[in-house]
Amino acid sequence: MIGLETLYVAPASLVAHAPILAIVIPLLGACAAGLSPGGRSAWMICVATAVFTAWMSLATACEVMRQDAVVYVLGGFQPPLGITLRVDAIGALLGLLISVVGLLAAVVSGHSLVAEIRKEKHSLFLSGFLLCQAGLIGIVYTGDAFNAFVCLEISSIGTYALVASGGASDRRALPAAFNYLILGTIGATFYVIGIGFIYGATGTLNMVDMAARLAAHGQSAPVHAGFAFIMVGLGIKAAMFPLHGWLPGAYAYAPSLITLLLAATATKTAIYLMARFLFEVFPDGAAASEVFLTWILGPLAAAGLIVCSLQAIFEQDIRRALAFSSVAQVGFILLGFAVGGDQGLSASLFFVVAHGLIKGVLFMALGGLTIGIRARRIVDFAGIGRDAPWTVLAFSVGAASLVGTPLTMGFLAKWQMIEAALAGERYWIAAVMVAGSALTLLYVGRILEVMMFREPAPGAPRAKEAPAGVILPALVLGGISIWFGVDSSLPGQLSVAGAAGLFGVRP
Amino acid sequence: MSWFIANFNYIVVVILMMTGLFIIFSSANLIRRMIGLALFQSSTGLFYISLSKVSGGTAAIVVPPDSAEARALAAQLDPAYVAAFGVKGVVYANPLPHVLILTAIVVGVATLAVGLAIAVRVREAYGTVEAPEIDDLGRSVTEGPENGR
Amino acid sequence: MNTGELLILLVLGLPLFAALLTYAVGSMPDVRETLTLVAGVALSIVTISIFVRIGQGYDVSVTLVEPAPGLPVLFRVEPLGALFAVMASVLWSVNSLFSIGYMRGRREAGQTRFYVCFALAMFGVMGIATAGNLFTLFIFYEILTFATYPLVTHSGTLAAQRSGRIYLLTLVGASVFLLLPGIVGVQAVAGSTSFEPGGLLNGRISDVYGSILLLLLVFGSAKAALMPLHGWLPAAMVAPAPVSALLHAVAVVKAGVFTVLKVSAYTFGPDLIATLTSATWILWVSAGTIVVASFVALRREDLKARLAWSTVGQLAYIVSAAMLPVASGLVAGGLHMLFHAVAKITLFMCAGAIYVATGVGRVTDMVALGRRMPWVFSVFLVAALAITGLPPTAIMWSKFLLMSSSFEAGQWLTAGAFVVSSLLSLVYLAPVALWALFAPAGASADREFIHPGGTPATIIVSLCITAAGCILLSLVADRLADYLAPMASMTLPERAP
Amino acid sequence: MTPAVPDVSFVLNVSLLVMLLAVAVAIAVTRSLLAAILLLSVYSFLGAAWLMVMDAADVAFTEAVVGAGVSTLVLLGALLLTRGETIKTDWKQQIGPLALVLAVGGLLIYAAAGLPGYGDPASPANSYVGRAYLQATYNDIGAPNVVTAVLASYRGFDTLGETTVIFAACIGVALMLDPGSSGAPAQASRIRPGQHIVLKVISKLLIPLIILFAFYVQFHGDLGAGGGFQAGVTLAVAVILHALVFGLDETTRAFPPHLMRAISSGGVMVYSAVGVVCILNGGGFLDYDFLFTPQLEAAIPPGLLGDPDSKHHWGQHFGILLIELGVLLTVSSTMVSIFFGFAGRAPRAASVGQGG
Repeated sequence: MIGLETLYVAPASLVAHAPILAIVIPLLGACAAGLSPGGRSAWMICVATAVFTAWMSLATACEVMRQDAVVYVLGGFQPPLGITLRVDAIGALLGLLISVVGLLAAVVSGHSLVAEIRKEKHSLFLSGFLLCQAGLIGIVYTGDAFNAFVCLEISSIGTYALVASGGASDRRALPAAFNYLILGTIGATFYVIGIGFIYGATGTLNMVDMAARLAAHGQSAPVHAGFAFIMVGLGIKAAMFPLHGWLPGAYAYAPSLITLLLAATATKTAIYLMARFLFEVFPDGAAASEVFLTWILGPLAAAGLIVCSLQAIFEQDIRRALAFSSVAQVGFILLGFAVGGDQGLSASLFFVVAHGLIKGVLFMALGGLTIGIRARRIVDFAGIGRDAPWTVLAFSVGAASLVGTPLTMGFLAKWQMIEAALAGERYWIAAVMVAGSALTLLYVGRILEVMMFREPAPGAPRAKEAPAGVILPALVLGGISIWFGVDSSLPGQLSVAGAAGLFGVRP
Repeated sequence: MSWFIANFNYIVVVILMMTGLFIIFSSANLIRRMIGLALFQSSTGLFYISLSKVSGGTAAIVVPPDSAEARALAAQLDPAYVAAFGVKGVVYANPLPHVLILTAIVVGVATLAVGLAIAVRVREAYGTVEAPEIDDLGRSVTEGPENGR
Repeated sequence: MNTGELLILLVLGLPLFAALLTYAVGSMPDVRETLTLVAGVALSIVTISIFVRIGQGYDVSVTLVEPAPGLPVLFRVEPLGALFAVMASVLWSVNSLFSIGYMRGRREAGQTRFYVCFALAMFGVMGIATAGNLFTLFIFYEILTFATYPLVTHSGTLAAQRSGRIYLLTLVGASVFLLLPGIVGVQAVAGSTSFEPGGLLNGRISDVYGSILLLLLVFGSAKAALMPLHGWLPAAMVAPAPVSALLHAVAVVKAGVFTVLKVSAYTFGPDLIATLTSATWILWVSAGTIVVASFVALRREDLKARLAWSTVGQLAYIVSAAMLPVASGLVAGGLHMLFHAVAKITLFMCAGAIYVATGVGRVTDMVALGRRMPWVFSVFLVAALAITGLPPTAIMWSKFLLMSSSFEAGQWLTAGAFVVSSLLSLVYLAPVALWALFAPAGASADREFIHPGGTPATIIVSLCITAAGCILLSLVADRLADYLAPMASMTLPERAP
Repeated sequence: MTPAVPDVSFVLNVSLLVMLLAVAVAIAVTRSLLAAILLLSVYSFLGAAWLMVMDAADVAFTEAVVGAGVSTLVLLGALLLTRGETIKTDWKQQIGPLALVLAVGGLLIYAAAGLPGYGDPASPANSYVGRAYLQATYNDIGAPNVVTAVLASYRGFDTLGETTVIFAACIGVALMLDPGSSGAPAQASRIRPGQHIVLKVISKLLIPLIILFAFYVQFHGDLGAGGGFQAGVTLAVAVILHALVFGLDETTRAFPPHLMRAISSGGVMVYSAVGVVCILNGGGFLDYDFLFTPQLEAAIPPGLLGDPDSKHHWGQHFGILLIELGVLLTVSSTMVSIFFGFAGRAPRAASVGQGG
């Protein structure tokens, strides 16, 4: 058991500025990486930055557990005039996820880039990677609705080009990235329109202030429209079921490092913002959110979970299969929202972290396996378990957690979800969750069976074991997944506190 | 009529936004989609600015409150309007949406540049920027990056 | 750390350690097999001491970790679990003896993997036996499934892989689809999944919801092979005989019925079971399973398949016992679990012995074989009589208790199924031995031993041990019934300080 | 809802909006991509004019230089490179989008009608935080242009983000279009020095003027409309003009692309460094009041920035100046390097000849 509130990881003077440093240091790192002459030095800058960022986000998380929510005033102006960073337990949790996955991805990038990206572009690529990380942490730390948009765009614009740079090895990355750009920008613009409506009705951009003023303002058409636009916009970014069209292509053809970052963190931040608006900003201002949860979000999430799991089952391309799995799991998370209450919400938040770690491991191991060979289809991985046992071990840990094997984090996540659904008397949601889990078992089992038991086709290129620089981070991520499955106190306390916090802010 | 005056801006701005969105969804040409996206984003700016309009206002460049310039500006206001809203002194436009939209415009041009750069690469890899043709090529040819010249 | 905690850690750690060590010394067959035997004996000693301590009323429990609040990995042994642990560990030792003879006699490949998986399977069984709540039980239930999968597909043939897939799909599918939701449901209702004497859910749940949960939990433990989830058991017969003997007569299937018994006794409690509508439905399904399985067994030519179908029927006895609305049913079920295990492992080992020596698997080919292998077929006859429930075997007592419980509960259908199936089992098992031993002269008895020297000695020894068990256990049947009695009580058993 | 009081500008507002609408519809129906791009440019100019009517001088300026200027340039560059001239349309494929757009638009109009009316000074948007800025700026910042004050100081973190977005675009375009990316042989650039002597002479006159104007816009930012963005784009235009008239090779000798990228990242660094210095001096991030240590502040001669009597906020003044410098660096160099990216890439499809 770790009580974060008893953990002091940094001197107080640094802790006081930890939230902003977690955003600015990757930013500065990105500039430095962009300036650096070669890929090697850029990589070292990247890793150093990522270590510092992870440290700062841990310090922030500890501080959050000590004092409920950390508010950092930027520019010396109190809200609503100034922009504040407001880190509560959820933000701290997501920040930790992003920075830890980012750190391991940065370590892995030393190897995976060499295989996929031209040498002279490495420093540019890593610069974009760090920008993306800065933007993602900004989204989860900021307390200002418009600033969240700016951070969203920082992370997105870099990502579009990074996804497209997979075009050097597979040209399908280019139209996929273009699609992603169009839909992502539409999503972001919808979000801005929604914020515009809310701003028009309340006159403020600070989220806490917004919640208070919405409560006083009551129901109105502009508030409902703003709500709808924010949800659709974030739904696109989060790859919510009917709006997920950009995701499979982007995940499948991007460089594996970017797929890793996208799958583990990017959609999660959009889900985080969604939770923030659904449960903190809107609950009293728009009773629409209740209707929305029950009649729109719930059914869509359920449909997404089932349909995309089925698509994953019939998909031949392994990365696309995992991408569909991601959309399905987003459905799982949103079902938790639909259950409502702090039990459902905290289960969802826990699930967000669990799934982030899982997809991190899976794509990291997959990236490691494809360093040597050009494998895309599931059958290309036949019998790879014998050739690359350690990498496959890491992959299987992730897969086991995705399926929900007991004593992994994925199991606890699903357990809490179903328990919350039953406790909330949403039996149909519990049934859908069970069905979704079973479908997960099918597609994961199929991939694992091919990897472990199927004989490779004669003459097919044989994969080699991934380099230690990939295996170790992947095993660390997998180990975290198991550790949290055995002792979930660390993410558990944050997700419970986070859910309670969101409901507690209600004016 | 007063309803019309109050909401004319919103109606037009919404139509502009929807025109942009329509162009994005209806066109197969990637460049034209980017044009639609630019139109959509810039119309969103118009929406914010419409919110910030204050009747009788001037640009938000503050003059010292008791200067002659301030008195001159205040004198231009319609007396009925001053009476109706009880405004004192000079009326300025609301600066906050201006700032937000400055940001949004810049974000828009950044998106445009990256999007067009990707479109150029698509053209080089596929020889076309028409989405249906790209889809066809994507299905039939899985290999062959940069098959330009 | 008190003695109880130490014992539980030992009972879990020993098989795990044995598995690792076996893997490490895999290249030295003699060391490896000695190790397995030693581990089996050591584990038996530990389980017996747990058994004794439970009999003396000590508390044997430990919480290892608590992954999430209210969801601990908790171990707490009660009489039934202690009995199950002793049964599994002792039979593992005996079976190891048999395995050595069988595997060496057949010159099987991949023997190290075989022994490692066996030890891992025992790890799973010990976890199930000592689990203190449903959540812990579920974890080890899954471990058992995955540890036995490589054993089922041991031969690596296409048929083995197909059977392995059925095995995995049925067991994992049922546990994920049914058992797990049931467990989550229990947690949602009671806020805990621990096994409470008298029943965790007793008095906390409506009939409808309770019925649904009971159905989920009973059918979810597909290892109990209740129809229609019985298909994996005959399919698993592609495994080598020692696997069939220990796992598919003792460990795996008994883990299934053990789960059902535990759920009935400690999750629902006899009081609640007596009122639940779905308990009656399950009784009917069990009765149907008993009769249908007996008829199918009658028509199977392959000896192992016939035994497998017989097992399906016998397992349904125990499920019936767990669902009977009288408390004595639980004791009867617990006893039957033990006695049937001893008898069935004997039968499977006999089948294995025949197969090793002659390569014969079909019943019709065994005519007159008893002249060459008198020991094996004599033992087979004893075990066949035991399955039928004839004196002087121990099963007589458990069947008697089952009958009287079902009469007491007024479940005539169940009682009828018991009678029909006993008669049928006499018909499908005893003749095999009788034809082999007392075939008319001139019947084809000139079948060659494919294994030089006939049945390996270790096999004969292990056969005799279990056959003796079949009979000798009848001497302690009443004491065992007393031992299990607290399980059926409706009040908290008193604990010694 | 309080009744809106229209002023004179309402008539202008309506006529400009109608023109915008007409242009937008024209963009939607035109079959020529070139026409669409030019119409988009017109749209931006009209938008800028409308923004002036709305008293949004800074935004108008930005829309004019960014929307009408750089966007058009980039679009034209992309058009040249992709050679997509005309658009094939199938009316059947437009029904779905049209229905979607009509539905969303209808809902939006319904919802927007619930917003406070045109020009309502008492609306939440105009009365709460917006008005607070107008009242507080003079004391907090001491700069007359409230938009600059809000942009650079109150919401300085947004602007840092915005600068970062520009930098990200620089990185992104470089990732996509840097000549090294596709391994294509470096070839003579498409834009070669022309023979138009008149153009050359006039450009030589114009370019210094443009640069001068850019610096005026830069330093006048906290007094009137203008600031780092507008100045940066204007500065970039001078470089682009040079490239158009004197040839890309000539210009890249003076402004090598990698230098442009370095400056772009340098701008973000300057901006963040200002924030970090504020932290080091004991304040929060970007709290310009802590930009100088008290000793340093005392050393600044009174009257350095004009009127010695007015309330002085040295930290705020210099902070805004410095971060505007960072913005200028990033924006100008990014715009130039985006232009280089598009201009430096020859059309690569074999079927197409040299474009004009």
